[in-house]
Amino acid sequence: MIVTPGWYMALAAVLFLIGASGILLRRNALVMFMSIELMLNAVNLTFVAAGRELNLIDGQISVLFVMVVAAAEVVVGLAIIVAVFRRRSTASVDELAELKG
Amino acid sequence: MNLNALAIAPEAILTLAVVVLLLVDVQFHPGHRWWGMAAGLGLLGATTASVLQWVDFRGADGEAFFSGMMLVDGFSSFAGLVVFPLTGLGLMTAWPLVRRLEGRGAEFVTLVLIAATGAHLMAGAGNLLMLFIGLEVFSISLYVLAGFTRDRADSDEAALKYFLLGGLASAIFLYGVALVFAATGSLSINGIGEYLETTVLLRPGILLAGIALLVVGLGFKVSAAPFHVWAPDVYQGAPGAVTGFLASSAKVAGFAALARVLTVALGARIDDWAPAVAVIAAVSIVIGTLLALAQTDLKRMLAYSSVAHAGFILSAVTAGGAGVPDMWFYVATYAVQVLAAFAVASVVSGPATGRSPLTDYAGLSARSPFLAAMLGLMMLAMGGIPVTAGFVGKVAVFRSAIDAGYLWLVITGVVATVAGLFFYLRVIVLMYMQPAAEVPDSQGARLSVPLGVGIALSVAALVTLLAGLVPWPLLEWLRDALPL
Amino acid sequence: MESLVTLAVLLPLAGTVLLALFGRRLPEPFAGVIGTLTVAGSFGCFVLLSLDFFAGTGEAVSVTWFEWFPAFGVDAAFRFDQLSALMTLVVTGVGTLIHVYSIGYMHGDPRFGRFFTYLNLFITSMLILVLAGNFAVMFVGWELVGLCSYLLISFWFERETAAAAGKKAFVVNRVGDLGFLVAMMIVFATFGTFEFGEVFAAAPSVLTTGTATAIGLLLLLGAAGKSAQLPLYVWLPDAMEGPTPVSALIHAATMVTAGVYLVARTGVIFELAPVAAAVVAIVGTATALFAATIAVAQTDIKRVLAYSTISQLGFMFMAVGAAAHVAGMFHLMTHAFFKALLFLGAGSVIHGMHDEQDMTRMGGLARKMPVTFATMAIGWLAISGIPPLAGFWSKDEILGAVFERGGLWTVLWGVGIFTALLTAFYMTRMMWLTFFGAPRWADGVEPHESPRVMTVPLMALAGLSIVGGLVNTPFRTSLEHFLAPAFAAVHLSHPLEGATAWILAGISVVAALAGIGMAALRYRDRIPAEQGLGWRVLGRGYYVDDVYGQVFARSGKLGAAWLAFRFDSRGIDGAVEGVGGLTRRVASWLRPLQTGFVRSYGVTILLGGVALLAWFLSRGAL
Amino acid sequence: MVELVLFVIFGTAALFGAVSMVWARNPVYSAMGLMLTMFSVAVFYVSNAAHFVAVVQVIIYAGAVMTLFLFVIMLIGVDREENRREAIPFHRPVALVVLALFGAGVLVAGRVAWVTGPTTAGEPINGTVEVIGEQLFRKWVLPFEVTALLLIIAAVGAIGLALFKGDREVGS
Amino acid sequence: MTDFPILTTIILLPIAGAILVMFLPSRRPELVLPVSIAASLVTLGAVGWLLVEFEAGEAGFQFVEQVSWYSDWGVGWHVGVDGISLLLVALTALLFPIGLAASTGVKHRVREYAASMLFLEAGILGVFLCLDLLVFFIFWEAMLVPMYFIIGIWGGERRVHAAIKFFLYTALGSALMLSGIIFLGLTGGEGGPTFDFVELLGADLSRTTQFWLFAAFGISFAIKVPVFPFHTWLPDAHVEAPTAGSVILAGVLLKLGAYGLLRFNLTLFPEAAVEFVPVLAVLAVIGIVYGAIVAIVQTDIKRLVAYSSVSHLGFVILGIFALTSHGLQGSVLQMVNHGLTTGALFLLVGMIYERRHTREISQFGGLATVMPRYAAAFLFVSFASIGLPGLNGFVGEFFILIGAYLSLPVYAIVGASGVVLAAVYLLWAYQRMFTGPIVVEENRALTDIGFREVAILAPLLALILFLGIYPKPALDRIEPSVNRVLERIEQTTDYEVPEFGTVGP
Repeated sequence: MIVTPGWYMALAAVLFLIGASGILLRRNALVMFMSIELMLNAVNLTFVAAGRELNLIDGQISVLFVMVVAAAEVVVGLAIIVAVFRRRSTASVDELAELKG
Repeated sequence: MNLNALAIAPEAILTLAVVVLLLVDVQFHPGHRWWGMAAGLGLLGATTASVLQWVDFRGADGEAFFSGMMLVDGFSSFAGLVVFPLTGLGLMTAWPLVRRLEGRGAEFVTLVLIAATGAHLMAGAGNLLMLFIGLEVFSISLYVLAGFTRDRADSDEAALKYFLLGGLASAIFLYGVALVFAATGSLSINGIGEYLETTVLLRPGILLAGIALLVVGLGFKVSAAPFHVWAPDVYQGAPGAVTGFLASSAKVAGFAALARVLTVALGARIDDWAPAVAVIAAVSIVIGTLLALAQTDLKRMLAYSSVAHAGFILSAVTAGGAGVPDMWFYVATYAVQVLAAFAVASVVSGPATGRSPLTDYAGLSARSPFLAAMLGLMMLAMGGIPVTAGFVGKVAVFRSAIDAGYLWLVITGVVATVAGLFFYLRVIVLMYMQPAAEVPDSQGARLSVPLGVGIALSVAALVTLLAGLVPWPLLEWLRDALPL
Repeated sequence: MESLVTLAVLLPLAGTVLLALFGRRLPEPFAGVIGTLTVAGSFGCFVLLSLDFFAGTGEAVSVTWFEWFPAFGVDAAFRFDQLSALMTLVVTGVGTLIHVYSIGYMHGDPRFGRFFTYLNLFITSMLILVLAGNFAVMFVGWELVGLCSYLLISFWFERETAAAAGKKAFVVNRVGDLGFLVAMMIVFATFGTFEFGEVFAAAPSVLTTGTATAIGLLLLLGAAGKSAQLPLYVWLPDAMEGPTPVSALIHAATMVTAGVYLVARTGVIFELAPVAAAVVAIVGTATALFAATIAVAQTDIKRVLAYSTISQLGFMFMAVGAAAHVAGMFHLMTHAFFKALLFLGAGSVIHGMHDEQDMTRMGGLARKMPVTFATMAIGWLAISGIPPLAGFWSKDEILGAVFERGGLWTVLWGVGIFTALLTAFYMTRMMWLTFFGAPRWADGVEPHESPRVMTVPLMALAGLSIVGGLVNTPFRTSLEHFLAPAFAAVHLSHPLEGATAWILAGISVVAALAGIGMAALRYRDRIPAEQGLGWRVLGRGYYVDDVYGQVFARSGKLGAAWLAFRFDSRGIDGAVEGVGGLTRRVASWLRPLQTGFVRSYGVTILLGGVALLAWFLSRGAL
Repeated sequence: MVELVLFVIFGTAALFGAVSMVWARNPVYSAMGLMLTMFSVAVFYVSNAAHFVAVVQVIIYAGAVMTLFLFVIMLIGVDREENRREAIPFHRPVALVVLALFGAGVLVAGRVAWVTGPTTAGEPINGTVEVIGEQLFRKWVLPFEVTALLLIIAAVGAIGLALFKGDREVGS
Repeated sequence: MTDFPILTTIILLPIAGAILVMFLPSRRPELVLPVSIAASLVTLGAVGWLLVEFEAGEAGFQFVEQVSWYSDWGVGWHVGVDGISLLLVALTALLFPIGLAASTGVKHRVREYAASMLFLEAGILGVFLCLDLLVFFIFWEAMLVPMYFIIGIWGGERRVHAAIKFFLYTALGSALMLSGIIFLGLTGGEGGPTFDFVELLGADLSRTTQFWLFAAFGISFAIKVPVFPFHTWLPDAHVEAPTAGSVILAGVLLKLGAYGLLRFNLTLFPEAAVEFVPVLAVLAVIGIVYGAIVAIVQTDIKRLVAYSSVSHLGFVILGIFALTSHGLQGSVLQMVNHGLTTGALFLLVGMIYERRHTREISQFGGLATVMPRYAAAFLFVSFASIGLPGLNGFVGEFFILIGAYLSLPVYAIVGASGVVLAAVYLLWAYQRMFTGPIVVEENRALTDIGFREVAILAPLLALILFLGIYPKPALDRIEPSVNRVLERIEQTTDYEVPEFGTVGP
């Protein structure tokens, strides 16, 4: 039984889903943020697997760029979270629901 | 590999400006005048570069540079012509805030410039990954800007929400890219387009899923319903001086990317996505209008109205490539209007504060006739009253939609326009027909208009009226701004 | 000739304009003098114009001023023929006398000038009416006289009653005019023209009986409005609120006879519609009897005369309905004389009694104001139909003509005779209550004879009432010859000759005498208390006014109020406002969806994603 | 055969890590779970001939990024556990349904074929440093340069957000 | 016929005036009204020149100017005047100086007021003169803004509500029309899209297309007129608007709707027009009777006049959809007449309002004793509005009713009853306001109208009398154009103007 890239992509899809569920269900900003990272990882896996099937290196290149982007995002995101924490001393987004309606 | 300095001149110039600005600032702390000068020169240069690109590459037959990463054509150069001056106006209106930020002012200006760069990258990207990077450059700087003032809780709430939801959206978008890549074996927009033109996919499942996710990601950027949820909170929470730039540039960049991806890369699939886009447009128009009716805060109201406008613009996109000029007309003029409206808000409610209750605007015509007139004009323009650019824009997009056979969408649009008039008029009523005395806690003192805001508003008013009275030359140029 | 007609019309008009501009500044008598002279002038013109008609020679004169409604081929055109001649002479003649009289009667009124302005405007309008060469122009005069009657009835507008009466008169007239208007629609639709000449020429060939009947009945409606016939008579009694000269001129002599003139003028059409003609006659007869009975029970001297006018107009309708146009016009003329005389006399009485109109407070005035008494007596005998006075001849000719038609018309004749008796009765009653018996004046009232300027016209009219009848007696039918050309197209019905004629005449004379006798006996020495139910019913005019008031005025207003304040503002406007409210309510329902929680936003976004996935996958991946 | 075993083992690990990340009450456990997933993904990279990427994955993600995360977690405090009562009515069921539909959508889309693009000829790709590097500095040079901007943003943004001194309107 | 662009000049003159007013020194407010009046008088002069130069008996458009703006859209500047629009243009140009002269009551923000009035004038003139549908719509919609401000800023107590109601209601109608116009412009032209009215006459539209387009245009115009169920914005707007506002609103704005129906619906969608005749005839007749009945019981004189407008405009609509030459002539003339009479009525109401600051009829009574000139003028205008022969009101109604009888006899007869009701509500109002003894003490001190007010009224009264006695000049100019409309309908549909008459023309 041979593992086709399809398997990886399906797995990636599931991972992506779990990541999304983290955002939809958790309310700790950090965890939600990690979920985003997880989703990006799932996408990366998709890229690589697809690239292998297509026999294109672009898939792997993309992963590198995504990683850079993710890194930058992490920095900014954590900065924001820290800023929030500094004022409210909490990382739960439920405290941040004043703007609505 | 076709290297051409002009191809990335705008980005290069702006980046240079950013670097120089930062280095000099770190060394000598020259203060906000220097920031202004550097930013001004950078934007001027970028604009000039875009003008040159426009002159050389106007018309659909653009050229691809950096192995297809950057496309330079009428489309991208026009985007530059819109984005960079817009950024300039945005900075002008934000200047009072910049001065109050003191130390962090340099960072603020830097981020605005980088965001502008990212916006233009989105418009010019010839490769989905490039597009993604530009999108992130643009978004991440906006995340920061949204949370830049720390004197109020709203600001960082806005930032965090924008960041988390933005992250979700870009992840979805990226997944879409990956799926399209898997489905077509290419990341280059033109490449994908050609592939889809030439080959008939027997099993288009992945491609279609990818398109769906791409639309989600881009719909989020242009704040089309139901992906608009972030907009009201972020617009209201972000500092008054930032919101204008945020709202306007996001529309321009987002629609540039959207139009290019849909019409070039997925042009062959128009029958698949056009109906979906039409539905999104209708939903955005209705939701945006209805919810704007219920608002009591100007910035929040404008946020919802911007959702409705996203819907109007999308109805031009339903016509595919044919609709792009009309889309551009609407986007460009609307961006100016929304910037100006938020500029007024930033003066009346304060550049750093987020909330701007409508009661602040009661009797504004007495406290500052200029601001009242400007805001009134913008309201009429957004309401689509003739003699303003808003009317021509509406006619333009409705033309495209009817051309594409979406009469029902147009009828929804016109009816919603009338309902929308209600809240635009309400602002005018407050400003002109209700003396400030009637309303509590509206300080009767005359407002002084900062110079930058004054200039920005005058320019915006000029554009709005000119584009409303004699739109014809502009429309003729726009015919050359096709992405194909 | 043409210029003379124009001049005759323009003279009173000039007077109107002149007085309208300077009336307020002119010292009192001059305004009246100007008015009188202009009218007298136009009377002169008409006399000159009529001379060769008298001679039997002479053609109808047509004058066209200018194109009025090109699309209808309607010009501002006048046509002066024998019929118009008679009318214009009556109008301007009687008009002149009443002008003179008014100079005295309106003495000291703050709006003296204004009064003569209106009076002249009325003469002008009346001339337009009777000279009109087509329906449209006639309609102009028709409405303008209505306007003047409105203005003059409510001349003393400080009095609520006067103002109300004026409005009532105009509105009720309008109802009639509606008939006229619709009749004109049909006329134009069928003939494509309004010109009398063309219409009447084409009528026999074009008009079906049905159309003719329709036109006839509609015209009758108009005529009934203007001439106060059933059921539209209600405005005339109230019209007595106006100054007495007005009552004499407009509401006795001229305007109210316009209806008769209209029927006579359009005789050709009525000839083609026997039903319509019969209806005219029946309405006339009924009105005559109806009004006469009411007149019996009135105590206000002017109201007696008002109802008597209605009744006499009924006679005229009877005549024209029976196609006895000459008789109708004849009675119109004589009635103009003696009724104007009676009104002016009544005016003189009222003037002398310090504006007292209630006959129960008069009596024994014969001695105090002899001239008035003498002249009014003549009028009284004339209207009662005592030969050889004017009234006898004309009324007798009408009854004769009706009787001659035979068949059911005889019934009408009978009613006519009875009405004649009643007429004699109530007129006598009026004379007795006013002039004979013991004085019952309110204290401080010093009756006195009126000035000459008022009595002279009385005498003149008295003279006319005596001799006026002689123009058309069974022995010398000169009026008939005079009018013959005008009625060339109509088959006139003539009163019969010989024995029957004499018998009929006898019967009517007997009836008249009987009436006079009964009244004389009843009121010789004392006034019976007329308080019985019958008297009250008659006194209130069968409560018709009250019923109209309830039905039209009151319930109408209620209905309108419901329509305006419930249906319109609640119903229609409510719906309009409701749409706006609903939209806002829906909006406020949607707001909670924006919870402010990031994760629910995430759900929304993902939901959108799911929807898109569903759509796209449905496009080929399933 | 080897690949199958690897796929099964590390697939399970990845899923377990992901789920535990979402599930864990304590952020630290979440971080650990995420790290596990990332390692597993790195393994998949290797088995998909993306050696360099795998290395980077381990170094940057599992190394730098997760360290950063842990650092912030510590800064904010581990003890604070979020309460799991859901404030928004019907949120969880709706969310789960939407997620299920979403996943179903993607999986259905790919059920017949995950990759429909044309397979380019030539020997199978091998993500060595040389290959990647050559590509990166030839075809992808522009994006590569643009990433510099991202780093500027990161630096400037962090300063802008974190710098508290010299701020007139601190407080509230 | 000279080639001087007179029509463009006429449209631009008020705008120039408005700009001039805006730049007047703000410390010299007393200059504002004179300058604005002067500006509108210059416009009037230009229109007068137009009246003189106009070829009577010409059916087609005259003084045509045509410039293409943007060929891709087929939009351009195309203006022209024919018998239908000529008199309405003249009416507009006449009423504005009068309205401005009557605006001395306006005390605050006079500059903005005068400017809005002049912009409004430009907008209205543009609507009447433009033959490019898109440009027509631009003027049509833009015109709302100054009117909105005039009601909303210088209006009465509930002005804001009235202003917004007016704006939204009319905007809703025009929104539908806009989609209709764009659709027509894209589908109608042979060679690519065009919004040119004259070219669009050549468009061959399917029956259903015509039906929907007629509805889209029709509702917009019906709201403006207003036709029966859409009329409720009118009383509110009138009651709240300042005097000049009401004068313009009733005098000109309402005509735009009827004009649009006549100019566009009848000519562009003839088949649908013929189909729609029963609907609109019924609504028109309902409007005539309903408006009159509702007017009877109004307690606010301005509301009363407003509802009377509903009734009178009902006549206009009836005449239009009678589809006979007489009816159409009558309608156009009736528009002018109604503009004159109702304009005058609102001026008069404004005069008494300035003195007593109330419009409640019950607050008056016996005014004729203290204000004879005023009473006379009021009565004169009332009778003109009642339709007394010799005054203008009669001519229009006469044409309409008889014209309508030729094609829709029943409707004509029912409609004619409006003539009676008009007498009822106006004379009753006059009776309550002017006759009887003076009951309210404030009224004793009232001063009669002075020279200025007489001067303001004089031109209107003169025209009322002139058009009543000698309407020929007006009719001669109207007739050819309306006949052409009819001819077009007869050519393009199987409708035929009913035959009538055996003797006449």
